[in-house]
Amino acid sequence: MPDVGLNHYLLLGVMLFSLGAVGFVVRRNALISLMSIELMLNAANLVLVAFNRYHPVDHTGQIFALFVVAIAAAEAAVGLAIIVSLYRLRRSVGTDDADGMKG
Amino acid sequence: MRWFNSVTALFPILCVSGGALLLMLFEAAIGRPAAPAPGDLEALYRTRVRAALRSAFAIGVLALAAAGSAGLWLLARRAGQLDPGFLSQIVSHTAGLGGDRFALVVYAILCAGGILVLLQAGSYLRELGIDRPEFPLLVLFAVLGGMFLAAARDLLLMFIGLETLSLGTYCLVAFQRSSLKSTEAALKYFLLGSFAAAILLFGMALLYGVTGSLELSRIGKVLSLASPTAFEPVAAIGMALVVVGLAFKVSAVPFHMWTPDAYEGAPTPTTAFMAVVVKTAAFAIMMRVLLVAFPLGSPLSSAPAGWVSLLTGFALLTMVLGNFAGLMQDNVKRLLAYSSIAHAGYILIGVIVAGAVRSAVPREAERLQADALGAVLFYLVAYTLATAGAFAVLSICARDHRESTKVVDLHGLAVRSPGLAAGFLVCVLSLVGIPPTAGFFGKLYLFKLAVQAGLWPLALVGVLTSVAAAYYYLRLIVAVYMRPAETEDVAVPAPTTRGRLGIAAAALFVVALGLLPARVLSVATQSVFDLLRMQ
Amino acid sequence: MMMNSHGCRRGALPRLGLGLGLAAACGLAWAGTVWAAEAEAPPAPGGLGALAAAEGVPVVVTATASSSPADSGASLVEQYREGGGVGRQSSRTHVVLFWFGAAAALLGAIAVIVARRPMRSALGLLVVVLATAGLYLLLRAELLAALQVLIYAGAVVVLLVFVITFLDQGAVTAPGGRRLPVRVLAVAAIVYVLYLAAHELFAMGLGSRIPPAADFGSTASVGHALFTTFVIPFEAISALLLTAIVGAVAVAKGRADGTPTTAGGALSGAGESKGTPAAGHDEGGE
Amino acid sequence: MEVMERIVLNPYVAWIAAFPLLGAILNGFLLSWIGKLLPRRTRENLLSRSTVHMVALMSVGASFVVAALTAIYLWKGWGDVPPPQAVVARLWNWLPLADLARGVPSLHDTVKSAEVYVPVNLMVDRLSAMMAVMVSGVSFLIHVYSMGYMGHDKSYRRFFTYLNLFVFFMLILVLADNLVLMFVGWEGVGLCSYLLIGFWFDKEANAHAGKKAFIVNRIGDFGFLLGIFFLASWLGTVRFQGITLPNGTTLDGINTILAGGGAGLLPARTALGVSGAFLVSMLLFVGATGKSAQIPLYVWLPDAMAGPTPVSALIHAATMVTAGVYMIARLSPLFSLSPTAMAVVATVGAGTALFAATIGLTQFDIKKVLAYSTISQLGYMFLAVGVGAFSAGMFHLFTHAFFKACLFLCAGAVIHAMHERQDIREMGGLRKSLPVVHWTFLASTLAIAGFPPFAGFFSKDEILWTAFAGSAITRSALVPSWWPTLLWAMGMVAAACTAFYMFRLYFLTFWGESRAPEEVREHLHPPERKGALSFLWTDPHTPVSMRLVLMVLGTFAALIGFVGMPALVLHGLGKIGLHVPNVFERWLEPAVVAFAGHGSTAMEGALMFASVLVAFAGAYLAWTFYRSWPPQPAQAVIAATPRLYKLVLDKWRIDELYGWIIVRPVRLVAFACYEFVDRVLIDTILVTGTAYVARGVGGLFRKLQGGVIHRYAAVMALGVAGVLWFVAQPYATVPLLERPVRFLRYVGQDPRTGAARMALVLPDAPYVYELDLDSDGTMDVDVDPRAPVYDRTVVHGDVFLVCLPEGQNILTVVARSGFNMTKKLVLTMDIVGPVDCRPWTVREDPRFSRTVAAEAPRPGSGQGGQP
Repeated sequence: MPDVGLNHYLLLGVMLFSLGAVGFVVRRNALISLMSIELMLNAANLVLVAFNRYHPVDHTGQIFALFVVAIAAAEAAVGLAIIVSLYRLRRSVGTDDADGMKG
Repeated sequence: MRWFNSVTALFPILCVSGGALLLMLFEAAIGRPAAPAPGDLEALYRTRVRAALRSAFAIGVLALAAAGSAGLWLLARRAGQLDPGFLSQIVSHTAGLGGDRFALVVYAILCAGGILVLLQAGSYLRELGIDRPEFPLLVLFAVLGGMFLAAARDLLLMFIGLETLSLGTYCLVAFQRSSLKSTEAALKYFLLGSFAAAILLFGMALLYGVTGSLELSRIGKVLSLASPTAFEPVAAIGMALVVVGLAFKVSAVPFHMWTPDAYEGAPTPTTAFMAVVVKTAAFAIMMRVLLVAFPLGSPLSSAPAGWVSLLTGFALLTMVLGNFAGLMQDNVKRLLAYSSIAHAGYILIGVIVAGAVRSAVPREAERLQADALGAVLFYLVAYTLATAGAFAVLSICARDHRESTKVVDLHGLAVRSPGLAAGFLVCVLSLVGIPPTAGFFGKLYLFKLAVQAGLWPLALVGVLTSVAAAYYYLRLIVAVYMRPAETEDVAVPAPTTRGRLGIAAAALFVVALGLLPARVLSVATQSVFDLLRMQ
Repeated sequence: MMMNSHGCRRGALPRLGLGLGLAAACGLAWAGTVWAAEAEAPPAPGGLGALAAAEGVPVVVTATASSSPADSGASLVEQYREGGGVGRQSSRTHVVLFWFGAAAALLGAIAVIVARRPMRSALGLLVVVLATAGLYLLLRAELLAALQVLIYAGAVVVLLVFVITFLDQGAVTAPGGRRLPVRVLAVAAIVYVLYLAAHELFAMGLGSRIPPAADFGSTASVGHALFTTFVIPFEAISALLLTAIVGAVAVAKGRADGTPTTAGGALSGAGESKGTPAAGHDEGGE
Repeated sequence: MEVMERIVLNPYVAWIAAFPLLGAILNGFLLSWIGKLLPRRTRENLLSRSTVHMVALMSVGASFVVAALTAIYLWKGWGDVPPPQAVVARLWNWLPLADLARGVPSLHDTVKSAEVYVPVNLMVDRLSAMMAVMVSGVSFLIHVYSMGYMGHDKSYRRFFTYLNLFVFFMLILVLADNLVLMFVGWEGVGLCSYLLIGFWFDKEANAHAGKKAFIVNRIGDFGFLLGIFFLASWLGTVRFQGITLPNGTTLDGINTILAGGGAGLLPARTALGVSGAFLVSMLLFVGATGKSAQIPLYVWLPDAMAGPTPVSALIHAATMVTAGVYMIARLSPLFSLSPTAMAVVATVGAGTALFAATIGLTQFDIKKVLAYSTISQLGYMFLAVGVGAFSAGMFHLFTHAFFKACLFLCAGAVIHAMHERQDIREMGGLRKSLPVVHWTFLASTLAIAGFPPFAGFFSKDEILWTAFAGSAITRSALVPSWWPTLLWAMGMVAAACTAFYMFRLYFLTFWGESRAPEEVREHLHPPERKGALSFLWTDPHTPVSMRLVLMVLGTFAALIGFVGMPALVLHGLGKIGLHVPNVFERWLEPAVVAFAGHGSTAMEGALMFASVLVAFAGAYLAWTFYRSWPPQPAQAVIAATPRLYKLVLDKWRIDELYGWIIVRPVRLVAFACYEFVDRVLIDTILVTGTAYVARGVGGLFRKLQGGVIHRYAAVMALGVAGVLWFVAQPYATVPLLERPVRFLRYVGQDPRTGAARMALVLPDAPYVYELDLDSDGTMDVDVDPRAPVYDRTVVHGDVFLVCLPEGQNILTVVARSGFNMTKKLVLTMDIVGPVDCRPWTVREDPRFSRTVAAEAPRPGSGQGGQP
């Protein structure tokens, strides 16, 4: 059984990140876009923690990840508030419908 | 004593955060008054007085913070002309925050921007019926985020600051929640902004992985070590992702797409806030990150694929697109959005020059860098004043639940309200770059430095596109001064004292900076040394 | 790719992914806890590598060739031999758990982006969150793993689910759409990015050259760091949370400023965006 | 330096510029602010029209008085004080341009010293004194005139505010002691002119014209700014004149440096292949063409006639448009350094003079004719400064200001009387109803056409003479010796055209029968005659303020030329005992480079005669063509006087001949010039075309901005991908062969076998390695049992110890990337020189600019053999 090392974690992080980005670009539901972003933040966190295991002299990476978790929660709250507000006005969370301004 | 010094150095930040908390507590304690009944003038009066007091309090807090920054700046200079570490030494060793003079200057710009936004917000919010207590509060919080950003010495605090600023701004954009436009703009800004933030974060994670540290100076040291690192490609990718995240915030092409929509949809004072505070803070941190973490001579700055060439591409695209796309707009907010994109392009020139300086003598190189970054700071000041002033006029023109942001709405403003028109004229002239306004010197210095650093293509494109830009700014002047009002029922704006004050201050400072740019420029240049010598 | 599967039973993959992922994530969380309790055997102390890492220099070649050749060469080798193996040999448990967690996370992520119902996406996100928490345990980040479960799974996902139900978002939104070329291009670009990044990342080395301290990642040590070194960011983030709270209230609180009211249930189907042909099909498949 | 010691520092000259600014501020807002604090009656008094024009007039008048006094001071001194070379007001240190200054230490270090600043200094030397007196004087007259002309306009206050502001900026332009401050004035007058062109903003055309003026000027400014940058970076200063401060510091100036032998500071050859002097001169000249309406940037001036007529008179005839000429005269030492640049200036000037004159032949709008004549006269001025006759150019500028202002103001009076009609085909016969206007117009026409002894005669004649004799430009190798003659010929033809079209204008407007529409004509009755000169005060069609101004200007137009009489005339006067100097030339002598021409007095006399002849011929032709309307000889005359018939018929034949041979082609050319060059080429292609391209590009960007979030996200993603590709691509393309070499280290000889021991550090990122140490084609794992090769892969930071056998110097490394994402790459390294125990030298890799590679010295070439 091959070893598992830092690079495996990193690769997983990159894949999760890319999946999130793909989801963000492809999906047209604001909620799912939001979740894709959460996915990307999670991927970044995984990379941070993996790197911290690689530089174990302090806990910088883990703590950064900790903060990111909090920030992601805050971001989700604000994002959901905006989505709810939009839904109230238009009864839709489809992002394609939000094209009132252009040019 | 040490405690005292720490508090002293943190004064501007403490002032703004304390002010925000007080305001919040006060609002929470007082509770929300019932909406005044239609005929109840007394209640209406009370609501308005409260709104005015709120806004005055927030303005006072920001003014105090700005004054504190100025005082600290003088203190720091007295402590040692060029001692970069003065303030950072007296701040405790805890991670992240450094109150060097560069940060102090940015604090002052941010506070000034916040003040100008609050000054113009009063009548706008009232006319649109959204005068809720959260507005000044969110402005304070967002400015606080910007201040963190300006002072951040590591990636963690930078990210927190950026998110505080962004979250505050998203909510300010969505503030007019009964308006579909406002909410849509907020959704766009939020989703794309969070996307950019995620990209930024991933870049930070990679940088952390390569260097094992979040501290900017440490990253810079590790990356400049003589021995090549296998991580160099990874570091380059991390750097690129960080640059992308910041480019989004300063709305550089091709990450500018949100700008026109968000600017158009947002309530006008918020638009001003985005143009002024967000951009300034983003540029401040961009300068710090790029020049501290990837300093002159590090392989990621001036290598073929370093940030200098990356930003050069951005700047060229940004100047061209920002200036040309503005030609077709008939919504003034959109037009100013493109203007803000274009100005981001000009400001990028300064950052690029600071990274592309070539000189055999280190001291000489540092001096040129300081000149370049000083010019950027000066440009930011000039831009802040002029843009806030221009938006203030738009804010004040809002009437009866309707904002007036079409070019047509400005027709005949010179007749309806000569004072406003004159203020608008001065601000727009500064944006065009006509002497003797501050904008002229901003451009003069940036282009001159570009020529000096041998980056004449940038200067050439800059000068040529600013000629093109003159055309669309001119449309604004034509609308204000050379067209009669389309319809008779256009209401004559009756600016509040606060609004008047804001415009007058912006216009006066724009002219004053044009007549006496030396002092401000010298302050900016001196402050930048702190950044360049950041350890 | 997922776009080609129009007309097939599109629900199958996400459902399968969800199921497997959930199982994997739970298993991982359990096994990870057990494993983390045992902890890795402390590896041999590092030589030059440790020094280099302590310096924050990831690359360990620091000796210059200009110093006495024979000696430095020999010592160099010795040092590498000593420090080199650390972190490379991972226990079999670690390996198994990693693949388990990775699979779960990937499946969950795929579920997030292909599921047509936001609710399923949310479940997918939950899987990712749990799996990531398990991986954190493998990486000896105990506190973070716990908080990940608490905050992410317990707050964010729950909030999402709450909003989804609140907004009546059972409705379907299909991926893809009219402007497929642009998106395909964008996806291709992102996949290219993935390729590039993975390409650069993969050979970055297999593990740390210096051993983590015994209490690495423990709640106590992380907490200590949080309240000493990182106290300013810790204070700063409270401002961020306050901003978010105030802002969310300002944006989402009931309509006090004369919003044109919309009839409550009149537009119940309005959540569907651009009803796609597959929509009805999926409903039937439920 | 001796020259510098005669500069007097005294801030009072700042008042020359400050008075108009004060007037603008008072009228602009201060008075209305104060008014708000006053009771209603007082307020109305305060804000009445008379206050407005009193403020405006007094401010400009005061400025004129100060300027005139200063000029006298410069001429005669003050009491016992000898006249200084210049009076300088040092106001404040303005903007630091430290690093622009050569050899000046860091801005940061010397932030307090004056040298690093561009100062706000106003300098009155003879050149600028002349301009200041002229500007403030003419402006004052035009202010007076505007009282009548704009008397009924609803925006009276706004008009005078702009006018005062304009005068302020013009004076800044004129008095600036450095290029940057001059640029401020330069932009400022542009701005004011733009505001004034669009003054009556209810007309669409006005706004358009204003816009055009603005944009075209911006194009010129671009050259001007670049010129400033270059000049400043080479000479280290932007001041015109050196100055010695009271503390003894001497500051350099451009002219001082160049006159003091500092021409070597300008590079003889720049990157563009031309000399520095030429480059800078040309860039500055681009600015001048924009401001002074020369080919190809003249297009804005005719359109600018849309503004009120006093504005046209002030800005587009007398003051602002001459800024380019002034600037070149100001920097005459610089321009003198490059004969080629001078030749370009002169040629463009002559070309413009001729070109605009031909267009003038065909215009029917009274102001358009004058506009083209302005362009043409400006061309003369550039011709003069181009051939090195700076003083002649300035002289023409000076006289032109008076007669052209007079012409425009007359045109204004005519338009006023014609109820805002400007087409000369509708005029005619106005000499009876507008006698004052008629006489002053005639005087100015004679002046511009070059009839002796009117002002224009002296100045234009001097220009033509200097063009003919102009040796300055033939110093350039590129300019043939006959070039000055050609320029002179162009000037002569233009002079003929000028005389023709000006008299055409004069005859069509003032002679013949009135062709005005009925409703206008009934107002146009001649004034009552109560005495010989009673029309001077009884003219009902022109307000008295306008009449007065016209008379003053008409007198000047007739007489001002005597201050600069040509040498020939002076010589003649000397013969009869009147020793009069050429006042003008002597006045400017210390300020500009003197003209270095050659030619005899006889030649001068001949040329003068020729030019007079040409003027008369043009006027005569105009007389035959246009004295009546329609411009054909009346049949009645022919029938009634058969004796004259033949003569008239002959004249007719000449006319027809002329018509066929000259007029047609000329009209054709003029038409082509106007229609094609002006309207099609410049208006359509340059101006509209640019706008179209800009709009097209803008529209494209708009399309991209479709409003859909996901498209934005897609663009962002593409951007990210592009950025990453950009960043990663250099690493991907660095050949593998070169990269691992960076990590090869020679670590000494194997003590047992004597073989070379190599430490291989193969940390390069995306690859794993296998080694073939003995080059037998199979991948070895252990060549030396002591080499710690772990599990067959080598990764980041790992070290190989390789002992190569004697004579063995080839090492094959197979690099595989993870996940087999790239193909296998075979790396063959030549590691020559293991036997030699010297440490490897370190080579700088230019691509990464740091110490990256180790290279072995090659002890013997025999080592490099094949395995």
